[in-house]
Amino acid sequence: MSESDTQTLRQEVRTWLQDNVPSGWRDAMTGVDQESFVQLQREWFGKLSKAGYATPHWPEGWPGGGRSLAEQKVIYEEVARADAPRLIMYFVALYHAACTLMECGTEAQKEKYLPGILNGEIWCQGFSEPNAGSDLASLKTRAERRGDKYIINGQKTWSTMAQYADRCLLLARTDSSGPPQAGQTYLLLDMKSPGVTVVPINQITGDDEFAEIFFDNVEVPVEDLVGEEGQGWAVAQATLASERGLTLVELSQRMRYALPMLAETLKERGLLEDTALRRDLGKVIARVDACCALADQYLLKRISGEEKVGDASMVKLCYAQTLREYTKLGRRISGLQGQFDPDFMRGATQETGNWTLDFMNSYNWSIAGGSNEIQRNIISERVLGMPREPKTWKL
Amino acid sequence: MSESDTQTLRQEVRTWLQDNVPSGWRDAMTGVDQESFVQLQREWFGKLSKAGYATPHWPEGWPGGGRSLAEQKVIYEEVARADAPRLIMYFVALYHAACTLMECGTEAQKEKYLPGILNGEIWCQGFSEPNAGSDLASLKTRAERRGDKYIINGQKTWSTMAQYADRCLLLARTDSSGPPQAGQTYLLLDMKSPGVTVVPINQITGDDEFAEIFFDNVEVPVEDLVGEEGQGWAVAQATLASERGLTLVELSQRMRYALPMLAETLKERGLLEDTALRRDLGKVIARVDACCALADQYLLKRISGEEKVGDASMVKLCYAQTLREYTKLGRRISGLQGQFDPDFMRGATQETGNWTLDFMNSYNWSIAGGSNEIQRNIISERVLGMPREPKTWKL
Amino acid sequence: MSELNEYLNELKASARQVMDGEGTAAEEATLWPLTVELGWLLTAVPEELDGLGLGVHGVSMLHTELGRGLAQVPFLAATLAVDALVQSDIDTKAELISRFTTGDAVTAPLADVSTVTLTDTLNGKLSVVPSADTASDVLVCVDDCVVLVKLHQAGVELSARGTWDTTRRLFDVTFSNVVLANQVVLARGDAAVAMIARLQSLRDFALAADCVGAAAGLLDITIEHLNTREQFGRPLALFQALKHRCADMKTLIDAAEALLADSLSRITDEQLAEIDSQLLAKKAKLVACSMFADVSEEALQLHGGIGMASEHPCHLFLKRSMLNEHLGSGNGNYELDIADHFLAQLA
Amino acid sequence: MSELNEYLNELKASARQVMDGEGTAAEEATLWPLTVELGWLLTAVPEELDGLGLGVHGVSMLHTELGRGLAQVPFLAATLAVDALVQSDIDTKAELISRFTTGDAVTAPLADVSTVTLTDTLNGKLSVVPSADTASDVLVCVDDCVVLVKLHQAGVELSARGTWDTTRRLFDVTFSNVVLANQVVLARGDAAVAMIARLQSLRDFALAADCVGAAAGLLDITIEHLNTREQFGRPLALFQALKHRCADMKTLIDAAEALLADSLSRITDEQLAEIDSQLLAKKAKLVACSMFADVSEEALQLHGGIGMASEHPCHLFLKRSMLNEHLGSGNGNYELDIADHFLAQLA
Repeated sequence: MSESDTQTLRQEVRTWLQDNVPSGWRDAMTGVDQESFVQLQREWFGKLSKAGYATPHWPEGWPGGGRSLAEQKVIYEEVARADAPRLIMYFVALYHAACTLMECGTEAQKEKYLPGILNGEIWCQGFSEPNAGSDLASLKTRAERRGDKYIINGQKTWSTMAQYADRCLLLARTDSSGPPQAGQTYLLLDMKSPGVTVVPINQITGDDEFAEIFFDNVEVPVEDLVGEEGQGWAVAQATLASERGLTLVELSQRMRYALPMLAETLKERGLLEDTALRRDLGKVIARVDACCALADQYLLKRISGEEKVGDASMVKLCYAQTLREYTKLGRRISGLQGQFDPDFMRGATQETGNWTLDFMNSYNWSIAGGSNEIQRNIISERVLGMPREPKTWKL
Repeated sequence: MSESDTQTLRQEVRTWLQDNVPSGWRDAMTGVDQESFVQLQREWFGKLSKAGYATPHWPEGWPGGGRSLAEQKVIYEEVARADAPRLIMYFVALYHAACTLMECGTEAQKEKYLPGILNGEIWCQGFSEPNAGSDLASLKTRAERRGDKYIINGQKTWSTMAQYADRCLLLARTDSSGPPQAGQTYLLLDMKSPGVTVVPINQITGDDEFAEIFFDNVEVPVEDLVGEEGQGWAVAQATLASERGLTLVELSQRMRYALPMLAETLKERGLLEDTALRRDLGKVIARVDACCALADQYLLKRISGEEKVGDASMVKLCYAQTLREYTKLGRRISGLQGQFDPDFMRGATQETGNWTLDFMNSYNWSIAGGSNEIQRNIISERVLGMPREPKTWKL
Repeated sequence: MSELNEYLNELKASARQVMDGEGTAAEEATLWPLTVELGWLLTAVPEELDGLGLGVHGVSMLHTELGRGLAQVPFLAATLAVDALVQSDIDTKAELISRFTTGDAVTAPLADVSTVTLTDTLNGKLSVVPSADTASDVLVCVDDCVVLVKLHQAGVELSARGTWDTTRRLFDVTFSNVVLANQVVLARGDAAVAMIARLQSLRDFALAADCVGAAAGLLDITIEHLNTREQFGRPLALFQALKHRCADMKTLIDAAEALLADSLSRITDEQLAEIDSQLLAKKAKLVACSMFADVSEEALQLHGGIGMASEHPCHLFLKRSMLNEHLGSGNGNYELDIADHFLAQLA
Repeated sequence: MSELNEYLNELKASARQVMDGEGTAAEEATLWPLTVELGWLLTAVPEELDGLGLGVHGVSMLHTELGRGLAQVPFLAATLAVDALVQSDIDTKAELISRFTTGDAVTAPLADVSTVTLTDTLNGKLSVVPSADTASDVLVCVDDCVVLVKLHQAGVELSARGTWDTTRRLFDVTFSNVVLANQVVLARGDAAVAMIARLQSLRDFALAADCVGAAAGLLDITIEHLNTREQFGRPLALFQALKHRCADMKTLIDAAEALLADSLSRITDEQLAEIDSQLLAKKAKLVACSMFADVSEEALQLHGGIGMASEHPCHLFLKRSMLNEHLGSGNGNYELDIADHFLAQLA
């Protein structure tokens, strides 16, 4: 795509966002219950979807689809710039579910599920388990084949908005005899099936954006198997790769566009003359720019096919560390005042201006989706070529 | 010892130091050669020794000896307070050699060597080896018994002032068949023996306080064996424990007494109004106090027999980290100016006011004598009871 | 001295036993009556006033143990108010001390952010006052006057302030023309200035102790988690990168603890109002607060996902560490105070 | 654009080959003639002036590779002076550019600490001038005037300044009544102000590149050391605590490198004097300098004892990182500039 095409798209998206981002949504989402938040998500999805900006990554032929990665990047950047709400509730459906289906689903599955996603069906991800953490290979939820059905038993956790989900991307074990990554099977599960129980996780911020899902003899028809039985691990990699890079580009940009909030907090607290805090602000501004540059560069490498193993890990680690520092500075500037008002704002990503909240939310990025520690393992082993962790050992 | 006895001793030592510390020794030791430094060390040892303050840890009956650990602490504190030169060149003789002999030596060995130490004989330590680092158990220098002699071949490194040493505390391997700690033997070696070559190590600061020692068929008579053959590891532990705590009390105190130098640098650079640097100064002052408190507490535990495994590691790690932060602040305050004048001051411990030099010297404490990493292993395993590093493993 | 030490160790042991029995973040409704019943409020009260006479050392032990368990009790506020009574010269002193150590609760603000002004009447706002709704009186310090003010009287209004740290219940107390003559004035002039300085030292030492105890408790929980939880077929505690971070945490905690103990050993109770004592208290609080913040930030990361769930106590420590930093006054102010005092002494 | 990129990559590859051939910290006497011979000084000179026309991108590649090898050549100072000539309108421009890119050496100060004043004569001290003893001329910027001054003339005195960073040889140049009319004035007034701003941007980008290259080179050496060296019967590289620290170093380096590349991609050579470019350059330098300092501090620790011996190049990186931080101006000043510019834009 030429420079001028990008500029045209950018201008078009920018104008649309100016006219359509719900005004005052931040205030409206502070201290409200989950239902109001869900309402906002539905409305915002409807608008974005109708405009074609919810599905730029879908193939040509689908509404809004056929956009290049470079164009998708433009849309993400503009969404961040316009401070639009994040589509938290639809993200799994639009990216993880859709891309998995496009890449690994049968024609029948695509026909059955993709239109529903366009119409606002909500999907959740059933990968993480209570004792697996970043060690996805060790998962224990079982799927037992009985005739033309799989019977699911087990538990998933940290599933985003699972309490509102219609369907679930489920990774379950059909075979325990081989190495841990083998024997996993990828299924599409109807959340309304008997035997599914969802329990929201009360988070330390007061939010309950995540949930646990319990499966008690839940039936999944074999036609909802994605890929081959026992090949679920490979399918899950496709799921996880579906938005790789785009999210971090968006989040890094949001961090940059929220920098004025830090300045606002400095001003409110009458600390604009504090040399030390101003220097810290300067440091954070430069760090945020570096993080944005790294995320951009990563996406450009993806676009040009030059991505290497471990590149994504560096972007994620850099973002998690920068966000920590950034929100911590906000917290420091807020002083005692920042320790009051535990009201939280829903769906505002990491920068709400309630810096204590934002600081705590920054752990979502250093822990989930492969903790900083896991990223450091990957970087040291795959990028720097240092030896892997021993497979077996004796104390 | 009662509070008032301590006070009396403290006053006595303080007065003596006021009268005897060579005035202007810091300036005199800047940019000079090693010989001038050796001269100062000799003179200062002579004075201290005559006054009895060089050997407070020796048993009753020896000149200056018979002091309790509490009294030794007072002497160390006062030496730090008076900013007296450190007895770098005599430290191994007075502590490591003397205490090893007192604890593990034969009567004949004590008679042969202790008077020499009192008269200013210089000893060095031959423990570290080029490829052993903090892994003392893996050392390779060999001692082969032939008749009434041991024949030494191999190499030692990072031996303090070995180029001036009369004798060496040598740890060498007499047996390679068992586990690495077994088969080590502790010998007293005459540095004038044929086959000994000393090569000073040119350090990154320009100093050459350390040296490598090469042994080429050097003979050591069997009467200079300390302890049993093959039991050298245990004897070495006694050597290393001889000054444990006292050095860190002294060094922490020296850090505290040198704090005015940081203020001086701030003033010289016209930065007294810089809020950020003043805050950093406040932080460092408090950190230094905490480090002193931890070192003091450790020595008190030793005195009362409550020392636990790993306590010393925490003191060393805390000191190394605090010293790094401290000298780094000095370096930051010094600005561009601190990057000029690579002249170094000899024997002034870590605080010379040339903060770039001091910063680099701070690595002596985070690397030598068990690196920070080794201390963290010890603390996590021995203090916190976390599992040890695996003994064997498979990639 | 060694008798006192033994006594202090007994106190510490019994406090730890109580806190262990009640569990982390035991609720105020359970723990406060127990605190009163066990006579902990009498710890620093001199023996001639029917207290234990264990001074700041004794109270510090208790603060450490209460911190370790994240006790939800306004113990610090009450001890400050009781100490002010002990230092005062008023006639009703014995009676009031008895009342506030065995029955009614008294409270006091924990941060230097009051906007209260005093003429013949009190006006303005006192912030960061713990458990004001269950207390009968509050201690108010204004410039050179220290007053005990009834909370249930005309012109006094309470409003609860929501805080992230749910182990404290904080209130704003607003005064509108509260007549001074109807309150109990504990000190005026120089005596009040000294009393306020003393209370600040006590408060800072107490907060330092709270941080030290809490951080030590949190490290225990963290190690326990790492020893138990497995990833990639082995306990997390086997991963050297995590072990090293725990070693750093332990060293930070022990250094802060040593500084607190050392500072307390350098002063007597009578010297608490002196500038040197104030500086020692500020250093102890600064080091302990920075340490507790570092430790609780690391601990949350080391806990992984489970630490992000409110059912796990990990976040309570983090939130307490964040609030502690701003009680008294923030780290930045203390750093400046320490540096400026140091520079002034040199000049 | 892609043709340019290919050209740049070739330049980078050839520079790396040369630097690898010469080895870390290759000496000035060997490397400088080679630098001149290879025409590196012509990299940013426009084609119409017989240069390569590769602009700031091209020079940045070279600075990165020279940094990686800790090259002991005054390349940066010379490129700054040559750039000033390119920007100037003087008659002898082509001749001077040719002279300074193929024969005589020209130098320029690398830090904002000059005390030179200018009336009809030049007076005062120019500090941090690299290799002034082997140069024939030096570039002097004073307020709104940029002058090329001969080093071998009456009233000009050189004095060598010992530095910890032995990969640079720095001098003070003192002027006593050096008559301006006898020097080559390159710009005056607004043109000079713009030229000085441009030179500052160039300098800051170059230093950022130097840091990025050097840190990457140092990390390579460090990984090599960890892979080779054994302790407790296994290579150090197997210890997770060390692996994690290397991963952090790598991430810091790549972020600084990305910021530099991104900043350069946002501006054209013609915009270098603009305030936005200056800010981009300051950010790139600040991030790269902090990164290089962190990386070289960690690297020394990870090298252990051998890193403390001067025969090993580890310390040369540390010393270069310390000096780099103070070239241009120190981190603290850049942090303030960035923040203040940001706050001003909001206001």
